[in-house]
Amino acid sequence: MRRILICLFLFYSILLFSQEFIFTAKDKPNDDGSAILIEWDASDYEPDKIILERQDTKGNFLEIKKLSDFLGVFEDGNDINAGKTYFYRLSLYDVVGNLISQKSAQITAEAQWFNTEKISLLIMTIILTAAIIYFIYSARSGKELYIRKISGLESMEESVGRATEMGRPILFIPGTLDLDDMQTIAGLTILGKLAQKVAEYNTKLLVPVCRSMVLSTAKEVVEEAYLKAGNPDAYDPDSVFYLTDDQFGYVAGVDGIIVREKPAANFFLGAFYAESLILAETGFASGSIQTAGTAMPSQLPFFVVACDYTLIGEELFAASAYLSKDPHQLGSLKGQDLGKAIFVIVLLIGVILEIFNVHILKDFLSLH
Amino acid sequence: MKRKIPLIITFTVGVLLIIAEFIPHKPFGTLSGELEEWFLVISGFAIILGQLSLLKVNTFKIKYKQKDWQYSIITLASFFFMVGFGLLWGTGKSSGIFGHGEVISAVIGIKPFDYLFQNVYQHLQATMFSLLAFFIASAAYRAFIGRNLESNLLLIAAVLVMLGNTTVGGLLTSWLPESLNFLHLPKVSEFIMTYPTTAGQRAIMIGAGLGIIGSSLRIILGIERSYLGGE
Amino acid sequence: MIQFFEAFGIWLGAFFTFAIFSFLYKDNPVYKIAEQVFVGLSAGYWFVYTIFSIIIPNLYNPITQNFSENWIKIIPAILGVMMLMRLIPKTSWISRFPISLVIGTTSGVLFLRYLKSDVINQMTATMINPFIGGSWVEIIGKLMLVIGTLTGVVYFYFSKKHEGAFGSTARIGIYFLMISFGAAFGYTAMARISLLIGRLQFLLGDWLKIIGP
Amino acid sequence: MAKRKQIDRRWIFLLIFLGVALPLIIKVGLPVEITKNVQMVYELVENTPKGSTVLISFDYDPASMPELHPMGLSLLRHCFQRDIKVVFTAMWPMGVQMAEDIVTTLKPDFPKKKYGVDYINLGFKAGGMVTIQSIGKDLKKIFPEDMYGSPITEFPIMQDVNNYNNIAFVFSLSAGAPGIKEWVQIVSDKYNRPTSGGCTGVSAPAILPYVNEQKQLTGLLAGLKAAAEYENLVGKIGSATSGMDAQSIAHLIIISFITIGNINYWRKKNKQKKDRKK
Repeated sequence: MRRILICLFLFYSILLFSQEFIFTAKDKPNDDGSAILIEWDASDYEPDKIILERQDTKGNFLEIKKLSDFLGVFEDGNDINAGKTYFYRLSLYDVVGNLISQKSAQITAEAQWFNTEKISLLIMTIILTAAIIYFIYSARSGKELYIRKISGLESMEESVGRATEMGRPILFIPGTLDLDDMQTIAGLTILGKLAQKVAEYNTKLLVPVCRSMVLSTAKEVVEEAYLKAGNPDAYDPDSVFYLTDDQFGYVAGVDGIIVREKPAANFFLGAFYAESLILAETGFASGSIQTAGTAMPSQLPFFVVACDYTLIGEELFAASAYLSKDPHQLGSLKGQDLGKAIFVIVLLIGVILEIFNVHILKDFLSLH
Repeated sequence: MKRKIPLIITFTVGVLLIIAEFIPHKPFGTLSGELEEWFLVISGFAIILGQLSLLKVNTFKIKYKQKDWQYSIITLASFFFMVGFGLLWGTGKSSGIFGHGEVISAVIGIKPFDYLFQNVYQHLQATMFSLLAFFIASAAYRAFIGRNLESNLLLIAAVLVMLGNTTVGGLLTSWLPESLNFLHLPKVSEFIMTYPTTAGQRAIMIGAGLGIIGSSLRIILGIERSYLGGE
Repeated sequence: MIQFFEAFGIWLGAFFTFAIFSFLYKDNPVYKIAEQVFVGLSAGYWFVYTIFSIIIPNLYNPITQNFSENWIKIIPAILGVMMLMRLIPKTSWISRFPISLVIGTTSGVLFLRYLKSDVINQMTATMINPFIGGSWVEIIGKLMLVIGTLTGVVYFYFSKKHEGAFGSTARIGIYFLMISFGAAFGYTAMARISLLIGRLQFLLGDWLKIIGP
Repeated sequence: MAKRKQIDRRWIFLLIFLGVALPLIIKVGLPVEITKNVQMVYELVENTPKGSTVLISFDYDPASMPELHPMGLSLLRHCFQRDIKVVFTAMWPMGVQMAEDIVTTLKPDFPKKKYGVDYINLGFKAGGMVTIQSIGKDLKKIFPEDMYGSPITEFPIMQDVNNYNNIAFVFSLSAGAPGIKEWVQIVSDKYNRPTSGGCTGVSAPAILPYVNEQKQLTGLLAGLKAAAEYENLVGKIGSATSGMDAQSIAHLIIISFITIGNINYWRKKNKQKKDRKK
């Protein structure tokens, strides 16, 4: 044993003194087997040119990269397939172009079944999913769940009543993003509830949309609401209509509608960008009661300033639970609240650990 | 069947994508990218639906001479001009049905579609966007009234940041000695933006993030199904 | 001729700029014209854009040029056609299939994306030691950052009445939200006024040629 | 819920319109406070000996013109005033036109400045970081020709310029990547030559940390405000100053309206109090 160690020691000291350079090829971890990591260190040689080559199917070495640094890591992701073995060669040249040294390496690319870097994300996913599902089931079994008042929603009844009294329509905008945004879906859910009230009072509803997929969904939602309210004949299919996909083109159109139709109440519920303030200010000038809600942090200030009622961030998503008092929705909300509680506790622990210069928790959570 | 199958599709796809996040192995790793591209194509088809709705509403108005029906002619004309030019002679480097329309480009300088885009569409867009400069002023005048602690905080933060952004704001407090430098208006505005504002925005992001997570889960589990509409 | 069309283009731009600005005074026929032109043109623009930038490169080209590798793209094409079934009332329910696929994809993707970037990342970004480095101003700032984030999250807690100590914490949260709304509003003013400056530079420079570059 | 009696908001609109338009037409030149970072850039140019050569890289496109173009104009004016020779490069393809445009604008003020002697435009090179690094080894290998295709050895200005050692300082007008960050990492960190630059207001927070005690960046022009300050230092007021004036005036108008609104509110409240006492 000792002999081997001495041999190894000698071997390594020879390596050190004989200006050896390091060249290794490794499978890239946590990927689908489509990349190889090449590591090299030729700083002892200070070569003028470093060429990395890979053997092709015919056995020829082809240059894949001129490396400009003496040491580093290069990721070869060009035409690498899982399960195949690749041969690499690294050659060092001096200023005149003579080969100083050369090394080769061999490696098989592999695909992994689990990305170990995402373990913290997985844990959070499981905790949140479990919490939400648990509370949904416990709500279903009849457990009473409390939900605090959402002041932004008190306007709904008032708005519909006012519109009916004045004989003016109600305008609803489900945001300016497509159906692939949760805020749009949250907006449409609220639209369902609102349309039901509108149908009961027999008031006119206007829903201009700027995405065609939202158009078809909004139509179904409104139609169903009229059906539920027992007033299907009052449903006007043209009350939901498309203007244009263009952000400001849409705003120009909606502004025109607001000015001409003078809706008694405007609802802006969904995802909004810069158009938020244009809509809200035009609506104000027409004397409408305005309710807005969005989860876009950058647009909330404008809604808060220019509208009568605002659903801030998560309140938009909580709104449908609040309106329907449906145990499933309330349960899910309770699960989200547990998420917040966990957040507050973990964050506090994290800050305390950081104060004592312990970084484990932060590092673990920043992995993914 | 009309409702069950869509719910099953949503459930399967949603769960699959969440699991796929943790599996780099093929075909899971590239799944979400592929599906998002599908979404793009589907929405491409869907856009036709929107256009047809637009055409329907406007022809209806013209046909029955509804209020302001003349304007609908303008809408339809603009729409057909843009689509016609685009499809016939293309835009930028893409060619249309009749190729690149070099003859027309030689007269007006660029392709007709691009001409309308640059000289009409872009100006309309930029002007509509710039209305915000006016509305920000009117909204500020109306709403920034110090009624209670909350509205005072709103008001003070806004005014301090606005002052800090101007050349005048810097001059107002430039006489302050070095030891009170932190009260210099641009510094104050920077402080507000970096700390309390970030905190507020973060709280909103976290809340909204959890809201989105909850909604996604409800949709995947089939609890939230308003997007499917009626029976 | 080209020069004429160039100049004409600038006049067109100026006309539509004023047409939109006129809305600030009151609704009028010129604005109505501009509005309808805008709606029509932009709808047309997006239609053409969709064809040239989505349907051709993401569907038509892959399928016609290399079918064996891209045959899978037939599926979204079929789903797209299903979407159009909505036009006929009897078959309109078929469009639920593509919609459910879109919503399923969205839910799965968003679940993770928001968990990662809006929840976990914001949490780690707030895990700071407020007491190291910098002046006392910075220490106060960092403390505000931590406290503001925590209390702000408490405000969004729905399943408990906001009263007592819990209520006061939520109150502090609202104060932070208000400061952040005010500051963001004030900060955005600069960018919005820049937009107006840009418009006026077009009117005064390119059109009237009163001001130089 | 009664809406309080308020000023017709169209007056506000009119004032904002005038407040932005007039400073653009009539150059007001509101007093500008020179900040430390801008002063540092100014002094960098001031302390560069006459006749030395500097490199200015145009790493932006028309989208960022309002902010970066005035910086380029003032900087080049400053260099020409001090008889400093200037080499232009571009890490963004459109940057070449930006440089050309600035030279054309300045030409009437400096009729004696000759291409190839006092300044030269080497054009665009792709590669970002790698290109910047290679200039440090041999500039002439990276740019064998100027943007018009003439060999650069022909020009007197390039005679003694081989790498960063022959350049007094490097200045990047940057709207993103590749840009100022890459220049700092190579020219300042690796070759230890003075580096400075200008960036857009949006990207400033990410760049500002480089202005530190190690002088990774010797000063920084950040956004329209800094451009206005530099115009003031050089003594030629331009579009940045008038833009900034328009900004300041519009902001002040908004703030005055907020004040009026609050005064009205307090007055009314006091009156109500008095009425109640009666």
